[in-house]
Amino acid sequence: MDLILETLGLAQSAELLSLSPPGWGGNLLRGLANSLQIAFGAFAFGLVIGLFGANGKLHGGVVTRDLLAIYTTVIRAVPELVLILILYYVGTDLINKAAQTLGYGRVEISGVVAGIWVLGIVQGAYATEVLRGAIQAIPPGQIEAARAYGMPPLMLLRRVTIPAMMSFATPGLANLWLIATKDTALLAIVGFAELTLETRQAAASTRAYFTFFLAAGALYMTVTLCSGFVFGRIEKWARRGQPSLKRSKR
Amino acid sequence: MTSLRALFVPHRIVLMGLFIAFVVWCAVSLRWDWIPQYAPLALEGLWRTIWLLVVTCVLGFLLAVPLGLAQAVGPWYLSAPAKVFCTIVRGTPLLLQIWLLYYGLGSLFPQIPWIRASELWPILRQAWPYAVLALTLSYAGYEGEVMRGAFSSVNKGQLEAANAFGMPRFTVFRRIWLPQAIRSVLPTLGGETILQMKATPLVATITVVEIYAVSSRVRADTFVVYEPLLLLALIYMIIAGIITLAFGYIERQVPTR
Amino acid sequence: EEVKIGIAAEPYPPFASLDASGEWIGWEVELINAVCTAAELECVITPVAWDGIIPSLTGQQIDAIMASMSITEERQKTIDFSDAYYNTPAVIVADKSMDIEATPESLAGKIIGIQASTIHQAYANKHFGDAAEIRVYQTQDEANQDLFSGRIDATQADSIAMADFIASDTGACCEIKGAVANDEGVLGRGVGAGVRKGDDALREKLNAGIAKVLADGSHDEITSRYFTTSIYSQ
Amino acid sequence: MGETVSASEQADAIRVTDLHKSFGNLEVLKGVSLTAHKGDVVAIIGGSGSGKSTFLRCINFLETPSSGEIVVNGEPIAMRQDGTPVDRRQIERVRTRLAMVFQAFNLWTHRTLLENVIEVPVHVLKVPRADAVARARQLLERVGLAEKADTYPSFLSGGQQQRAAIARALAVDPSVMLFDEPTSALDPELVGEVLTVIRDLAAEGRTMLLVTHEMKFAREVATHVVYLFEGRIEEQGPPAELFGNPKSARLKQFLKTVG
Amino acid sequence: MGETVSASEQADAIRVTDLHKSFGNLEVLKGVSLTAHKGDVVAIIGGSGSGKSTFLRCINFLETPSSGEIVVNGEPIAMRQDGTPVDRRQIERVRTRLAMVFQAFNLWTHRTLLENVIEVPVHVLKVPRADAVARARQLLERVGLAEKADTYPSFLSGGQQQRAAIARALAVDPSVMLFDEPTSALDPELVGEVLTVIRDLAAEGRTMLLVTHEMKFAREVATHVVYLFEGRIEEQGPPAELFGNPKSARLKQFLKTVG
Ligand SMILES: Nc1ncnc2c1ncn2[C@@H]1O[C@H](COP(=O)(O)OP(=O)(O)OP(=O)(O)O)[C@@H](O)[C@H]1O
Ligand SMILES: Nc1ncnc2c1ncn2[C@@H]1O[C@H](COP(=O)(O)OP(=O)(O)OP(=O)(O)O)[C@@H](O)[C@H]1O
Ligand SMILES: [Mg+2]
Ligand SMILES: [Mg+2]
Repeated sequence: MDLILETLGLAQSAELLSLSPPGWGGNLLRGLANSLQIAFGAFAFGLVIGLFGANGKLHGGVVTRDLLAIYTTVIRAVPELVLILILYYVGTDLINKAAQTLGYGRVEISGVVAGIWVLGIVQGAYATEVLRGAIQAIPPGQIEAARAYGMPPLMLLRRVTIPAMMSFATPGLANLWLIATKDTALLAIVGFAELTLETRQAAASTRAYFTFFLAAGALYMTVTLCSGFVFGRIEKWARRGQPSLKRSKR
Repeated sequence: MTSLRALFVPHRIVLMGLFIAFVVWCAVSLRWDWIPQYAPLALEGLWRTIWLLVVTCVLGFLLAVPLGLAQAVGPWYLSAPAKVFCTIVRGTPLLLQIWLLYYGLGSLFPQIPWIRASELWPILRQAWPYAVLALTLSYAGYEGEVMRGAFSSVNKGQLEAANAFGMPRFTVFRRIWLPQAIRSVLPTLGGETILQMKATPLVATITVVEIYAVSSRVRADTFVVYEPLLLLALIYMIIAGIITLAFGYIERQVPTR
Repeated sequence: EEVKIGIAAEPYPPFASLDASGEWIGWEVELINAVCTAAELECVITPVAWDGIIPSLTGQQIDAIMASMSITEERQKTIDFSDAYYNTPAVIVADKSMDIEATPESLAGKIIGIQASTIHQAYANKHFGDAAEIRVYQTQDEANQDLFSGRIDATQADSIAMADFIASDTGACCEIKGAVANDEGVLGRGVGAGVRKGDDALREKLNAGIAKVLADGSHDEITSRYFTTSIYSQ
Repeated sequence: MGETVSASEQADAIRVTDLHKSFGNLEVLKGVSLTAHKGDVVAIIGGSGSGKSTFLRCINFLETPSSGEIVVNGEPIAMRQDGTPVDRRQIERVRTRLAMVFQAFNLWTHRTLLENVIEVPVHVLKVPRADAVARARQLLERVGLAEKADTYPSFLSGGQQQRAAIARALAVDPSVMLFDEPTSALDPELVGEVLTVIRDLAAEGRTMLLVTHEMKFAREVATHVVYLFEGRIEEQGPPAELFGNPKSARLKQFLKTVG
Repeated sequence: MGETVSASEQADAIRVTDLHKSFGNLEVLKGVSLTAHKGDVVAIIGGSGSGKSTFLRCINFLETPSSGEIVVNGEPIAMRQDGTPVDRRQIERVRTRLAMVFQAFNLWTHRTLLENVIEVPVHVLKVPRADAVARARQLLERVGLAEKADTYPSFLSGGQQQRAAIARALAVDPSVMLFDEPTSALDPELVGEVLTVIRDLAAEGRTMLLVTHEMKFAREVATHVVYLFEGRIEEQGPPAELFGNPKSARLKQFLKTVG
């Protein structure tokens, strides 16, 4: 109890969290910015993969569908940590071996780039499934009507499929985005200073675990609230043509 | 019969060949001598992973349904708390939640003498109740959000048809609304369940030993770097495959055009 | 030529931790600098996650590990080690009211907390695992926390780290019950610098540097600024 | 009191008094009153958007009326000022005796035709499953969909869906039926079939409210015709009179194109 | 070569030869051949489930035919053995000259009526937005939906949705129109309106294929009537002949109820 009260001691916490050294607030904010940057890259990359993946799964040939099934199952199944370790260490090793036999020097692969790739590919696998479900939930007539008027596939995607599936997909995508912001923690392993690593370092160095974990929690909450607002707006927009169920339920 | 034949189309044969080649390469050129020693431990860890996954997903989903429903159509005094709960759960790292429950809440109990003296103490002293609680709440939070979307996306006419025949509210919910809602997010739910599987390793931080912790132990003990991870990946892949198949099976129960 | 010395990115005070401006500080960091100066090596301290520290070494992202890594037989199958540069005994700590000794018989039926991926884990599993329940924590701090709140009965850890803990408010509950019986195969022969197998040139240089800091008193000097007792024994 | 209610139950299956309904600023129903006795077949005709569907949907409270009174089988439905029902259970009870065929069919897409038809009998009326299935097969046979019993609605043609919706409504053995353009997707032969069905039902003493655009159908099947124009009843009466000798200029205009 | 194509384009807007279509084991179309010249209005009648919608949907490849040949505006659509089109772009190009009114309307629920109508002109045909909007308002006016331009389809009555679907089809200025029961939800007055619209379009030289259950409508509007029975053309000919003097027993039976 004492420990908790003491570590919750506000004056001390404020000192620890101040923005310039010896406070750690600046480090946390920098970590957050880095996390968001990677999360954004990975989420966007994942969305693109997801869109094509979902379409491939629904309308592709047998080979496409099989390959996509393997992609979504394997990538979603293997822990991200393992993927990063394999891609970063084994991958770099292989590239360097190849470079050396070809007579080039060592190649440095930045952990950040590897991170965006790995997280993006992982996000893509989940997004594929979320979007597939959402597309399947669109009444088929909506898509048929567009096809009947000669819309080419990409336009169909942009003008009908995406807006019509948004109301089904936003909650799942919002979850994915939040997961992306937190999954950046895995990049700690390749030495990327994102929020979780900064928090852990601050906490372990000062032993003020509660202070820093709560501070990080608050930062994540802020991100969640902001994204919740944005996704809420998107969903409201997506539902604009649907009668509300609330009215009918009494 | 037909399903067997479906396996032997050219590209599938190629894929299987590649996979077998990879397995053979792994078996031959990597170190596997540690397996016999750790097999019992690994089985125990595997059992704990599966147990945790199943229990927390089932409990979490049971919680998620009212959470989603309250947010979709509930009055404000139900929807507001549900929304706050989902936002907090989704908004903070699971690790932090586990940690707060175990080291925060959990370390308060020992301070209270009568709890320490009670029958409950041997259980509260363990770590798994906190693990189950944290994972359940987490799944409920994420799925509550997914179900909210699913409930509000159900076509209004479908519910009207049920109402028009005088179905009691709960029957409408059980027979029409819930099945259609679940149907539209099955792929999402499958993905979230796999995510939940991969979240289970976090309970190692509060001393619950599941399959990931076993692989870390092997890595720490023997310093074999990649092999335990590969085996772990394979195990997760099998579990994920089973989850995918199960969800695919449920999906196929209702064909779509 | 530049030598990249890998340390664990997870802080391990007082041996290696970060300050808020991003500088690594601590006993081990100072020692690394001293050894490098003595060995006339140009060292760059590179933090790497503990989980990836061996792959980093074999994958050539770093050239040596100096992260409080004990020299054990298992590890020697994968990497080579320099001579030891510190060495502390493993002790058992428990509540003052508990009548416990650091022996398997005395610990039977008790719950022992230990930190994951340490020599203590290996030791406790080997010697106490049959009779007692072993709980594995990610950090020693967490084990200490649970020792304090009574969810575990005892913990096995490094004597230096435990001396720190017992001196703190939380640690007032507990005391050192004694050092565990030595088992060099598991506990190793102290902490050394890890290098790639066959990288004898670097190993020799590090050995020379370590010998020099031990001989010229700079090892003692650094130690005295962090600890009250010596942490090097032959 | 009990006396009179049961007496009026005999007489009036549906009595609607001065029903108003607005969607936002748009007043769709502007005071509609209508009485249907037991065994009556009331056809509601009128232009597109005149409020026919809204009227039907108000009777079983799928839309909450803005004001007015609704009495079903002699039981007045208790409403609050704002038109919301006081007692949800009362609404549910009343609805089990009403059956509706929707303009958009609204078959449950996650159930096969057979399952759609047995859903309400089994889960609301608690008919034993075997009985419900037997009766459902009979009904599907009657509307010519016996082979499609195990198909999901989205794989059916429009007319097949409409027939399935009719079968679903018949399965609940209702005392009042609300049909919203039940023959819009059917070919003339099947329209004839539905006509027979409706006549049989009326002969059994059931009451029917029927929105339709087919004047010939209305003339043949209805005992009473109501012409709705912009949310008001412009004219009503027996079909022979209404079609043969329309009084309102608007109705004359409406019927002109029918020829 | 170009000569002959354009010559035949003059003549045959649609030529379908021996079209077969199966869903799984169910053979829905069993060899249908049909030619429609420019300016023709072909009415397709037949029982529910006889394959009328499927036939229309095959013409613009919403369903892939199992076999057969389809020529639109003199351009044969290249198909593989299994009926899938060889060239996706060709299909898209052909579709922009076909317009369809669906049996279930299939308006885009996430767009207002106006947006539904301008969608294809603006995004597929690249008409300047202002022009498209002006024309869309004109069309909505014509079908009596000017005030509903900014409403989303789910808030409209059935007939209003159907009229919006017709406006959407007219907006693409197609050379061939495929109407699947375009008047099923409309009152007699509006049916008359639609009749006028179709006659005007035919006079402009457009071709129309029209599925309908209203024999009177078919008789008045069509230049050619096709009677489909269980996936085959049982009888076809000019309306006067087909309705006045049907030869097939099946068609006689079908028309009997119309009286
Ligand atoms: N996607 C599909 N999958 C399987 N069967 C289908 C599908 N679509 C239509 N059918 C079947 O094909 C047959 C013909 O359907 P179609 O929609 O062409 O009928 P129709 O002549 O338009 O009937 P209606 O007048 O009722 O609209 C029906 O028996 C129907 O059940
Ligand atoms: N949920 C709604 N919200 C707003 N306006 C609505 C809603 N439902 C119907 N309306 C409007 O109310 C009017 C009457 O609609 P209703 O569906 O009752 O017409 P109807 O007589 O059944 O026409 P139809 O013959 O075309 O089916 C229409 O103008 C329609 O646009
Ligand atoms: Mg209507
Ligand atoms: Mg049809």
